[in-house]
Amino acid sequence: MNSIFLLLNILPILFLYQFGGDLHVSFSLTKDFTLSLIQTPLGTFFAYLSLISFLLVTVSQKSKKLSCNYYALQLLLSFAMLIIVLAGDFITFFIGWEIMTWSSYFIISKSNNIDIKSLQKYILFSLASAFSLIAAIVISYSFANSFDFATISASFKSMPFDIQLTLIILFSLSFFTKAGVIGLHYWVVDTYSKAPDLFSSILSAVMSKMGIYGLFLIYGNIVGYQELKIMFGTILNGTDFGYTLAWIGVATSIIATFKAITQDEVKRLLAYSSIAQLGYIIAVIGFGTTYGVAGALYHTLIHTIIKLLLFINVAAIIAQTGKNRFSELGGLIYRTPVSFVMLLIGIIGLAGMPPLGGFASKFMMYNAAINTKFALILIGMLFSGAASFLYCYKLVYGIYLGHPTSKGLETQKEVPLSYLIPQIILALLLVLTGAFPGAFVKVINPILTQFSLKALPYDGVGIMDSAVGNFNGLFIMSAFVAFFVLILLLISRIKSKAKNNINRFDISYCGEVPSKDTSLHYGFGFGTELHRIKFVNAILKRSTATFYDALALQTKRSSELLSRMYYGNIHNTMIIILLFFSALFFIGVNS
Amino acid sequence: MIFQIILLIMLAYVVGFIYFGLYRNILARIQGRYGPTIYQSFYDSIKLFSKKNTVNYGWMFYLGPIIMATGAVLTLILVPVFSDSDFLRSATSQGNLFVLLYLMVLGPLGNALAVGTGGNPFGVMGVVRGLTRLIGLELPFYIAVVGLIIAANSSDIVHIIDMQKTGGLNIINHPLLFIAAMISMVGFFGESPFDIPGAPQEVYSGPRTEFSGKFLALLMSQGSLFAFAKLVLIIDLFLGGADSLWMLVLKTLAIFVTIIFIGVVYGRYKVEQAVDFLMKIPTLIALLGLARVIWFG
Amino acid sequence: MLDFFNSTQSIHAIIIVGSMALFFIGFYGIATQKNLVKVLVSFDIMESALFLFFIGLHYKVGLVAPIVDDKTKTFTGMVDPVPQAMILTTIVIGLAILALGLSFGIEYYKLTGRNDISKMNELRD
Amino acid sequence: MSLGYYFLLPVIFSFLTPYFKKLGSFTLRGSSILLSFILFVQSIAYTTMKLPQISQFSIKPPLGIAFVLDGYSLLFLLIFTFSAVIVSFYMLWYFKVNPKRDEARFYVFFNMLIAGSIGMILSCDIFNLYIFFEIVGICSYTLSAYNKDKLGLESGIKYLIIGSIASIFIVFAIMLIYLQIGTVNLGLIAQRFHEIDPKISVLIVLMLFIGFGTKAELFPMNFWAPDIYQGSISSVNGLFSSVVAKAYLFVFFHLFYLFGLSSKYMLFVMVIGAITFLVSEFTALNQTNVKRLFAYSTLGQLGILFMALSTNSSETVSGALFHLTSHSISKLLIFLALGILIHHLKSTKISIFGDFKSRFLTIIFAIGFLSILGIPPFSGFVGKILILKGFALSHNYSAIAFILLVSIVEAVYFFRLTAMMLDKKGTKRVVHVGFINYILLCVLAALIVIFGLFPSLLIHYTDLAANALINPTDYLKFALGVGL
Amino acid sequence: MESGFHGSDLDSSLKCKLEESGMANTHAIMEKAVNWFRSRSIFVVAYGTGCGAIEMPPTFTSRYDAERMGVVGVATPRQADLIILSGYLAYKTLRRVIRTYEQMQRPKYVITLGSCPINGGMYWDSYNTIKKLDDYIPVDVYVTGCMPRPESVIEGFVLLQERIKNGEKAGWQKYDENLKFYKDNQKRVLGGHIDPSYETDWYNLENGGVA
Repeated sequence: MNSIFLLLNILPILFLYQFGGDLHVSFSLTKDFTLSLIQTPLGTFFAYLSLISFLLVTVSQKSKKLSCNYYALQLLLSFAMLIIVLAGDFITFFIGWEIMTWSSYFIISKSNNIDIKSLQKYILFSLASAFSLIAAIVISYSFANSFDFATISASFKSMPFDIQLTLIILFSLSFFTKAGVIGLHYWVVDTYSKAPDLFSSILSAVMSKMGIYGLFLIYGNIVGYQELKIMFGTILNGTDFGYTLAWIGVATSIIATFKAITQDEVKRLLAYSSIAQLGYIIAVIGFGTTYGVAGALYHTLIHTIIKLLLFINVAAIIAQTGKNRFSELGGLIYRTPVSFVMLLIGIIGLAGMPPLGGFASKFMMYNAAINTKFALILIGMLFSGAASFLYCYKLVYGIYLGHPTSKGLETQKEVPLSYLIPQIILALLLVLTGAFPGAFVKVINPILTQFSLKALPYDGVGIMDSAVGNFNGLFIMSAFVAFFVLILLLISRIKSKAKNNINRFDISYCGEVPSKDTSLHYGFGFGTELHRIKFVNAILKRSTATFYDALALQTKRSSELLSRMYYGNIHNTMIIILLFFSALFFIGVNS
Repeated sequence: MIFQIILLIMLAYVVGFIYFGLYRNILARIQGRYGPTIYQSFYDSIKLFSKKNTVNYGWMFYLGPIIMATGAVLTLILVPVFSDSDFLRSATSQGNLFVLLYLMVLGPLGNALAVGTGGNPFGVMGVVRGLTRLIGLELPFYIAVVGLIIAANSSDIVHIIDMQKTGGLNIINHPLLFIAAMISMVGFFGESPFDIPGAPQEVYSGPRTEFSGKFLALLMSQGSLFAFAKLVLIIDLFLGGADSLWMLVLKTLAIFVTIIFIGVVYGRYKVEQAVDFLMKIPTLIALLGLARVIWFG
Repeated sequence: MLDFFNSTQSIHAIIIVGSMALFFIGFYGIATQKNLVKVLVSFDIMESALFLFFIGLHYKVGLVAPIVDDKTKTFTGMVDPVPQAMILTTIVIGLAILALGLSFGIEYYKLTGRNDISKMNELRD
Repeated sequence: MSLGYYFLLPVIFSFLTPYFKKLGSFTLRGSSILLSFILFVQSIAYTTMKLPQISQFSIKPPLGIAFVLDGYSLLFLLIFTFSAVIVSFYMLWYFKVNPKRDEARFYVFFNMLIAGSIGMILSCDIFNLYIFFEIVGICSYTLSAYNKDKLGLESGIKYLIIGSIASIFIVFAIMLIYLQIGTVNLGLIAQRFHEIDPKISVLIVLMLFIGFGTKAELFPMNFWAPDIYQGSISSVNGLFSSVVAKAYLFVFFHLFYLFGLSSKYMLFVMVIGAITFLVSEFTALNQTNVKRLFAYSTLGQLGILFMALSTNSSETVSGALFHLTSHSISKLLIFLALGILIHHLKSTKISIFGDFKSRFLTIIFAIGFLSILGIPPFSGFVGKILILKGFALSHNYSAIAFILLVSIVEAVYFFRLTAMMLDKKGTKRVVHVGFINYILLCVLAALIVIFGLFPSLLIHYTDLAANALINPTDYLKFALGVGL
Repeated sequence: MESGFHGSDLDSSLKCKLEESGMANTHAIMEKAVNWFRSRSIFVVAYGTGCGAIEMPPTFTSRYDAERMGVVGVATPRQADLIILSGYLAYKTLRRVIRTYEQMQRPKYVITLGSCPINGGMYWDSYNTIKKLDDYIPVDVYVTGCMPRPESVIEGFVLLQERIKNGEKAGWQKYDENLKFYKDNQKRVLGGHIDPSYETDWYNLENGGVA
């Protein structure tokens, strides 16, 4: 089953490759609606991103006994995403969007630990997103008389300002919900943590990127960065619009980062981290400068790689151990060393450390902020980056380091090869993007041209060049490796005998002897300090859940109130009808 | 190039250790003691390297200090040492300030992995405290650095040094940024009041609890390299770099002594107090400096 | 005096007043009565009021019933036959509904022993 | 075939039912299926003919009685006859699993119901309309009381009382019209309606509004509706939702546009529709009885239809008619599937959605729900987007916002049911659907998907219908007998 | 699990290796240099067992300033070279002391303060203190007096430094060589209350101490 769907996943890639950027299909749904697929550089980028992600996830699904309709739904999902990124008009886009919504819904519902509340959260937010999208679509239709991207884009300039603003807000809300901007992220965490473990990787790595694609589509294609500048005016060296969006992104990123640190469930942490990383992308996506767009795209790529890697890794561990909390895991490093190394590479990328690709994308985003002189935005991004080290460390410590906290972990085996292969490929990609950051410039430049922005300079495959400083990824990578090996050799030559495989309980513990019953894993104590810091506590103690729960409660109450009318007393019904008639009659006759 | 790098590392090693000896002496004098010799750190490090055995909890425990040392060395070679000559700065053109900011954290993260592998809860507590403190420490420092980057419109350190030759030193142009960066530096050097991660009264010696023998020695050595790199970075950013070895020593020493003097007179903040403090006063100072850069700079 | 009553206007007036009175009796009945039979009777009263009203307003003094036999040569001097046809049909329908309603009522009464419509509230959530 | 057979054949069948019953249940069921099949095939045949079609009885209109079939009524004719076919097939299963039920009684009233509904949409004479209205009424009272238990009888009585009120209003309105204009022909009334004294005209309009609005389940007059759905069997629910309610709605808007009321009362009807939509969807959230739940959903959808049909723009109206068709199919699908579920689980609590195990039914329900919510690629999507597009073209953004916002509320309970079906926890009972139902549900689901993927198949007819509805000149010509 | 550590084995094997390569002489010189460095840098874990605990703060602070001789306090036994046991040891304390001692890395030294660790002192007939510490862990330097003044403690340091510098055989080597002796003694007084030693499994000493 797996191999069949693996092949089916490869097919669209070949298909896309075959067309080579020249795909243009249209099909008439009705006399008003023409569905069309047009391949743009942006769409192609996202299409390859999603298709390859699906391929890798399918590879890792080999060791899971999944049913045929699971695979079929997943294939449908990838197909829907392909439709989204290749759509040439909004109806096609919307159809893809909705198919994505419900097919993912049905996949999520196949999870073992999903509950109705989380499913409801997911689908309601997705539908809210979709409805906001369709509202924006029909409003723009009312002015452009077409659903075509090109036509709407052309007629956008002639719309009144309030309509333009409404459209931008509606579109943004829709895509923000998908990307999980803070305030609209209520569904993200529950869904990511309760979805099937491997599917979480798709949710985080690919589906949230559809929100990003939508934002690119709106800001870059439909409205156009030049138009945004004219509409909203400028601040510092950037646009007002970009600045507002950047604050939204930075706030998302900071809040989600702190929330991530205090999570106990592994996948919840990753979900918050995903929100935070998308916050970075949203922060720079509105700048409308070369570096802003390039940084957002690069981070999209890197985040996809990292989140696939991390989620597959975590899924493998969860499948292997059956535990999904930091307070139940720990000490797996000697049992699953390869997984550990993969996760390590993943979190180094996630933290944005230099030798890996994570840094290159962050550097580009920082450059964008410097170009526009958005100093506070830059500081916010750096700050959230600094805070993200904590959850990166928690992730690796909670699962792999320290002491095992529950039975069975001591005798765990390495995860199956089908999980490891995609991880190794992704880790290699991460290393390669770190060593050759310049290679990406060639991918990005056509997209920049599509947005009529200046192309990035290209100085060689290892060098990431920018107006405000450059760095040589290849040099840093090789220097890192060289020094590492050198110091390793030196240290291993020193005759002070390192006693290996010492008992794990032989630790300095004030002369006491800890045993297996002693709680030595710090996994659940992690992040409690943060509550004592006023600023952070202010973030942590607030939750959108309060708002949404209250909303749900009020809806329920109003529903109860209204349904009281329907407690079918036929006598009262008759009287109401007669009274209604009389009321209408008096109003009607008098007016 | 390789020769220069080796020379640089040796220089940093020697200068760093002597500075630490000096530090211990100054500290002793302030406390009314005689203090050890200025070479005491060498003795300690050689003794530790020559310990007969060293406890090792596994390969990640072994590699952690090495990653940390690698991070320190990488930081060192990316910082331009002299302002005028290209001597000892063959590698600086390969990176920029952002690379440095992140490399400065790479080492501690590598070490944190080793600590985690060790499995000592006190060590991990120390690491977590360190990382939490980092949230506060980085904030004023980042603001200061971003202020300088925006002022110079470049993240290239050499360019920032060059700017100072013509436009005056940054310590004079942006004194608020300097103050904020210095307060952060006190923390980066592990001085009071920001020395909570290794507070021996609470968590043994924090992250270093389980390290012994050659690992401890390696950590101490990279500490001195790293200290030197940080000092040079500060003088590059604010004091226009150094054009000769004497100026280098003078300026770094001045910064170093200032940091020590700040460190000795304060008690220890709890981690939340430290972060609270760092997020208030130094951040405010730095933000004022930043405002000056953006609107008047 | 009697001529006055014999004029079309006054007959119409009387019919309007009378049928309205009847209508509102029915109206009052359905608004206040909770017994199913009484409600159905009230409906019938209302319907009867309508029939009276309709037929009455189409009656004019001097016109004859629209009954056509062999002797009838001209079709003048007759009242409009359509309302009467309509009313006849409506009466039949009303009767059917009344019968249906009563049969429901009887069955319901057999099952529950109740015929109070305001207490028919088992159909609720 | 004369249009009169649409009424005549079912009536003849109904009268012959006791005889068929003596011949055996096979004859009864078979002849009912045959009958509805003939009607459906004939309706399909009409799609190829030139419209409008007229069948007059003895005297030429406007004096005589006639049936007129225009584009608008053709669409409804197709829906009604199709529903009849589906339901009569479904009853094969129903009477197989409930052998003790009185088949003849059902078939009599079922066929009379179809006959009456078709009569309502074909009749071009307001008094005949009233008669068909009452026929539909009586049949539906009886059908809702088909379960002769407490609940069934209660619903029958309630429906009867409400129906009596509605019919009094309608009779009154017809009498006033006749008093004012002196005719019952729809064409003539339409021509002369503006001549009526405005105060009387308001009264007439209000009475018609209350009369048909009550039956078409508009907001302040629809407190009875969920009770009726709850008390009757689910195939009848399907008929109520996709045939009866739609027939009243047809008449409502037929008169609305014929009498030229759209300019004056558009906003009023739209607001009432909106309130209906809002209140029903909110109320549905709180329901624990499935039948009531879907009743509220039906009310809500009728609300949208009222909003969209009153706009007087052919775009929106066409979309609304598409939505109506799609809704009829989806609701039929849901109610039939629900009937199977209720039969197997012996409960009408909402929890039955969490208690059954059948992949087929899950998919069927999911398709129905997604279609009603207007999610592509199902037919509901096309209807909804056409409605929204129509509102957008008339720059009525508040309606768009309203529909979309309330749709989210609607999604809450539909997806709660879906989630319950998909939930793996708890004990699940396997439900066998049966061969006939399998085919029926497949056909309905396939229609939903086909209309979603190839909406142009249907849009042709909804456009025709919308044009016929908004510009009834052709209809008037035939109704007045001018074209004959 | 790898076999337990035997210092003497390591030393002898190392020596063999060095002699083979003809570097014994160099090794000797290096050994001397290293010993000098060791003597100049002593990290102390101060275990305040008895009344002598009060003498240690003055030793390390301004008045007497042991740091001028390279003697510094550290927090963990892992980093320490020297453990100072300042007074009588109850059995309960002994358990912790043994564990702390075993966690120190070689070379490691022991200094005791006062007379109680020598012969029990005033607790000579107590039921719960040990009388002669040297039976349980090897002591390098006894600083006598009840209690010794910080000057005496410094005297002890100097003595220890001399011994290290001269490369004399230290307590830890004795401990490694006579492990069974020490373990038996420890077992005798602590009985069933002794904790497992993770470094050396002395319950199975005859099997080569494999834990």
